[in-house]
Amino acid sequence: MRVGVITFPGSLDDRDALRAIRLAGGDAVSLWHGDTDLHGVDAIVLPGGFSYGDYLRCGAIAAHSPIMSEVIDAANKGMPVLGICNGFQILVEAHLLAGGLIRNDHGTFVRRDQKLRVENIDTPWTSGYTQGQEITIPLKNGEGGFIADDETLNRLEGDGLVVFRYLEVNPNGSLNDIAGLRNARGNVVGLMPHPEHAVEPGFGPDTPAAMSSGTDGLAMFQSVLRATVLS
Amino acid sequence: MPKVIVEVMPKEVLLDPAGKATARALQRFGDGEITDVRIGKRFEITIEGEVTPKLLDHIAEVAKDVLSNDVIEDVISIRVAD
Amino acid sequence: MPKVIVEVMPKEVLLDPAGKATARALQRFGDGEITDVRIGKRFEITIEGEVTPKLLDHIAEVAKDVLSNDVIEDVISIRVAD
Amino acid sequence: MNDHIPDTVENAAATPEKDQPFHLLGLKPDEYQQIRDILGRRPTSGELAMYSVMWSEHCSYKSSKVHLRQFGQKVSPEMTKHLMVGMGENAGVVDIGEGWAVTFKIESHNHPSYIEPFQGAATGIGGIVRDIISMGARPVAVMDALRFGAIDHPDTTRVVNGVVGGISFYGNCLGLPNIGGETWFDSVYQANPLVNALAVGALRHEDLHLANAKGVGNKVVLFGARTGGDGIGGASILASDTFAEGGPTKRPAVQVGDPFAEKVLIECCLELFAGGCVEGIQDLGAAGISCATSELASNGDGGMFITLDNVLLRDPTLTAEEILMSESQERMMAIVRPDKLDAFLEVTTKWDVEASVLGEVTDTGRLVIEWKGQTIVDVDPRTVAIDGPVYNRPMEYPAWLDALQADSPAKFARSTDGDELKRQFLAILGSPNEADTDWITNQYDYYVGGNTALHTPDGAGMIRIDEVSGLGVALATDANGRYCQLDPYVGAQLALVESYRNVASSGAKPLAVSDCLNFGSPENPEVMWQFARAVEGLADGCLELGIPVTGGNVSFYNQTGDVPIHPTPVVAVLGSIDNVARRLPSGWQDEGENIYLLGVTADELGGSVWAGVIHDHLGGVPPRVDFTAEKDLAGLLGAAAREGIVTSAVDLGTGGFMRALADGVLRFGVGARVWIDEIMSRDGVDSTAALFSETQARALVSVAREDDVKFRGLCEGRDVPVVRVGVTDKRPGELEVQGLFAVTIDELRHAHRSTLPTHFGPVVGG
Ligand SMILES: Nc1ncnc2c1ncn2[C@@H]1O[C@H](COP(=O)(O)OP(=O)(O)O)[C@@H](O)[C@H]1O
Ligand SMILES: [Mg+2]
Repeated sequence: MRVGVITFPGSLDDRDALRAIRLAGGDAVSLWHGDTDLHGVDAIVLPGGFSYGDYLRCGAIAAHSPIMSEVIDAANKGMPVLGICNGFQILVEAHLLAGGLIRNDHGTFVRRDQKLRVENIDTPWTSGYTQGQEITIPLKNGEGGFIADDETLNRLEGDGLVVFRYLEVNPNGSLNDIAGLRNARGNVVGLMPHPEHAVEPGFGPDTPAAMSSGTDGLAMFQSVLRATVLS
Repeated sequence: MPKVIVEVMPKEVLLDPAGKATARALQRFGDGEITDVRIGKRFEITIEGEVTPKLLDHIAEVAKDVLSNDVIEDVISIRVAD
Repeated sequence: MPKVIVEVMPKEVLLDPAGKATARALQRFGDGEITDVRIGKRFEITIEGEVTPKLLDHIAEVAKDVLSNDVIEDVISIRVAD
Repeated sequence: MNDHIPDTVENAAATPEKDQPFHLLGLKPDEYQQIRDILGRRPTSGELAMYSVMWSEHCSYKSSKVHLRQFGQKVSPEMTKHLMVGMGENAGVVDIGEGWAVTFKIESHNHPSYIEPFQGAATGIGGIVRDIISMGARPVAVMDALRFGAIDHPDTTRVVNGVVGGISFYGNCLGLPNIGGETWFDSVYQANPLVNALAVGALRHEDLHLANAKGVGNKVVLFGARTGGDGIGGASILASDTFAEGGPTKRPAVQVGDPFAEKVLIECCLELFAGGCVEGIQDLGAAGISCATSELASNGDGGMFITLDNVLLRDPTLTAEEILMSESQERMMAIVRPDKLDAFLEVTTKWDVEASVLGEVTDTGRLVIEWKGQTIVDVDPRTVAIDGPVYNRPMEYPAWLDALQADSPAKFARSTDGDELKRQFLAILGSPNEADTDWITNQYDYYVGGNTALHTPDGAGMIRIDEVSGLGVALATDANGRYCQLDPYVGAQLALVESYRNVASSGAKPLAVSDCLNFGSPENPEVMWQFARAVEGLADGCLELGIPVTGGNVSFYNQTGDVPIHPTPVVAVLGSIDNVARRLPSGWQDEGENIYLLGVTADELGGSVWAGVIHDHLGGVPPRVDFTAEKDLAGLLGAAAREGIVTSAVDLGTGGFMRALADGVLRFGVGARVWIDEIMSRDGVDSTAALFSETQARALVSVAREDDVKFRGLCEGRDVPVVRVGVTDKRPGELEVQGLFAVTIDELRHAHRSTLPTHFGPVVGG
């Protein structure tokens, strides 16, 4: 199962995403923003970071890079695409997902171990969770505030397109505590927190059991491997 | 070289937390006349050569596609600087 | 309610990384005419009541002290929106 | 374009009497005369620009050189065993085994961070990271050691917000985990905060690169960001001097950083190294092109020819002198073989990094710079970069020191009342320098990279270097300005042993040191004496511990008005660990484990947090240093980690026993019952000393019951004094000091966590 991770100039968590795919048992493939084909991958991860410095708007410039037209095509044909943090912002800027992401309401970058509820398991990226499962994965962003107009928000909620919701603490002022979304078809998912930082014991969030032992993010990568095998 | 100014503001109906925070900060200094602040962007684009109507059309396009995100922002003006 | 517009730009001599990255991006889309972009801020300040000269003086002060960082930015204009 | 007429070598020879504004550039009359003597004529304005920046205190170390030599002299074979590159290069390189090496360095960005805290601190991170890249290494982590003014001073919020925001912005955008640092507040830093940034990088042995220009005919390539008018304050004076009318406006001394450009530059450099495209490389920091060309030439074949017109400019109006002095960020200079130039440019093009060939390496022994077809610089590069002035500045034992040392905190009454001791404990825990730094560190990403094994709030940061074997490094920084004010010699050693102990407590073996020496004005003989004593203390201490100083930085002229800061030698210790899975956390996670105190306790409260917080007092003498005890303790902790017989370790430092207990409890929220009577009777100290003394060479460890016998055996075998002081206990949710007081974990947390938010705003998620 080949899962591609696109590196844009300024991507930071690309190597972490590649590692997560490997730990989940997949074949991790590095893709470059200047590529014009997807090298036969079965699914794509847009990793976290600050593509092009995120200067104009987060993800704005990356959304126009050469490989993105391929990604948009593939996504429209049903290929599983996951956007993590900056990747989520890129998907939003590319209009593959709804709404917008703006500066955190408190004005600063924040890194914390974030509790989430999995609201929708009907996607290739979340099928390995149970409906309503509570997970803890790291969050780290400066511009993670999700906004949308009322109409969009109602549609997202009404159609069950909210995939992850912040629990206990809303770390950035996101409307309706939205942490992650899917498209109508379900193959495209984006979220602000970082599942790839909770995949390896010893390097994840603390849990009651042991220091740095949290691996709640692994299921996201395992889900897609299973989903692509089944499809 | 001529410059084109593009101005982008967050959509009125949407949240502008940075503007809110700034308004609060200003209210702390002042006498209560300031009721709201919204923060947008001002692009100064330097042009090589002449600013033709065609170029302005083109800039209008990139302003909409790249310089702003039309889901959350509006391009409120495009003009040649004097 | 009346609005006062304050515009702040990064100082000319200093690097404007955001502008530079944006200019590069636009050039990649084939905009050879665009040689430079600088990105500043545009504040729309909503005022309760009348915009008196005194209030404008006050806004000029906060523009310098709060809305901009005068080590790296310049307030380039303050005006009442029409 | 700019049409200012350059001051040529020819012109300089013809107009010997021309008045030159050397004093405005910080040169003394005798230094200016020295330049004239070296050249046998007056310098051109370009040469004057170069000499003035390169002979500045910052670049030439002219006041500190005679003292820093000790770091190279007081060395034993044990110290050089792991050293691949020592002092003098951009950063030292340490062999950590398995074919891996690490390079690390700590550097100051103090003064810019007061003027423009955000950009000042941001570019501090950028600068130190480029030092690491220029050794051929991939940067893998950063740390920041910060000193601010009084927490309640009205200006402190501005500085704290800016500095922390800048470090967060730049470091996070580079994708470098921030794995630790320090935060202190003290009014001595009011108008002079300290921002010391550390970076660490990893490389395979064969990837080592050095900053030299060898191979006649090899190309000199400048790449990265374009050169602009930032950070050249002084040079505009020069320009206006040669510019008859209208002169350029004075340019700001601040620089704006572009972390995105730097991130791309890192990846680009690593690809260049991997492709064998680079013979020598140097980062551009202070003194920009002046520094890079003269240092590369001095360290190589001795000559270089440069055409300054080839420098890509952001601002076309820059004069030659300004280009030579510009401190624009995110630039590097490489020496490239002509046959590799195409390959080199292919890589830079791929990364969208601009590059231009400025000239080539020669064997003339001269650094020659041309501008608009005329020679504007013709110097022996060694006279610029290496053989600058050296001062043996006058020193004087501070007139006030004896009285300060005589003013011991012994005069304060000691309470034995449980409630009072509890009040003191909570006051200490919530004092600005002991309080939780979440407000700061929550703005830093420690996850990125996926290799962070320890991070804040652990006493040391730890990074996995080899993903297969688990080989890793641990790092800690420390400095205690209060101790150093009382005794700079001992104070510097205390910073060293504290940092050493932090690393050892993580389970790693300390290997090397980098230091950033922050002091007042070297022209003040009392400050100079403090500096000399601190360097001597540090060098002697390193010899005792058997770990070398591999590099560092000196920052002078740190003062508010005429009042110098407390001497603040920040010491960073790096250690290695065979497998990061064996690391020791700094808190207990399970109940029913025994808590042991390693080491003995003396009554040492001079310069302590107890004296400062409870009595607003600084006086007496700081704690004693016992290197043998430190080495024994470190050896024991390393062995215990390797064999897996302790479950946590936290060293005792400021705030003593109680502060360490609080760490143990707060890390994972597991309480404990402890007693101090055995400490008091064995060591002959009272309860205040048992609780708050800052005696060194101590640590608390927790041990699972089944390992108890083994653990005691280990202590006995290694001759480390040990006493059982408590047991961990989850149920009551409190820390109880038997016979004195109990505090709930919530109370502890509140005391510890509310201080910074009270001053700077809420922490996300409370
Ligand atoms: N400015 C900072 N940047 C990063 N980490 C910091 C900073 N200040 C404090 N820390 C971290 O917070 C924790 C507590 O700091 P400190 O009390 O100085 O630790 P210790 O007593 O173990 O030396 C440590 O993990 C330290 O690395
Ligand atoms: Mg410390």
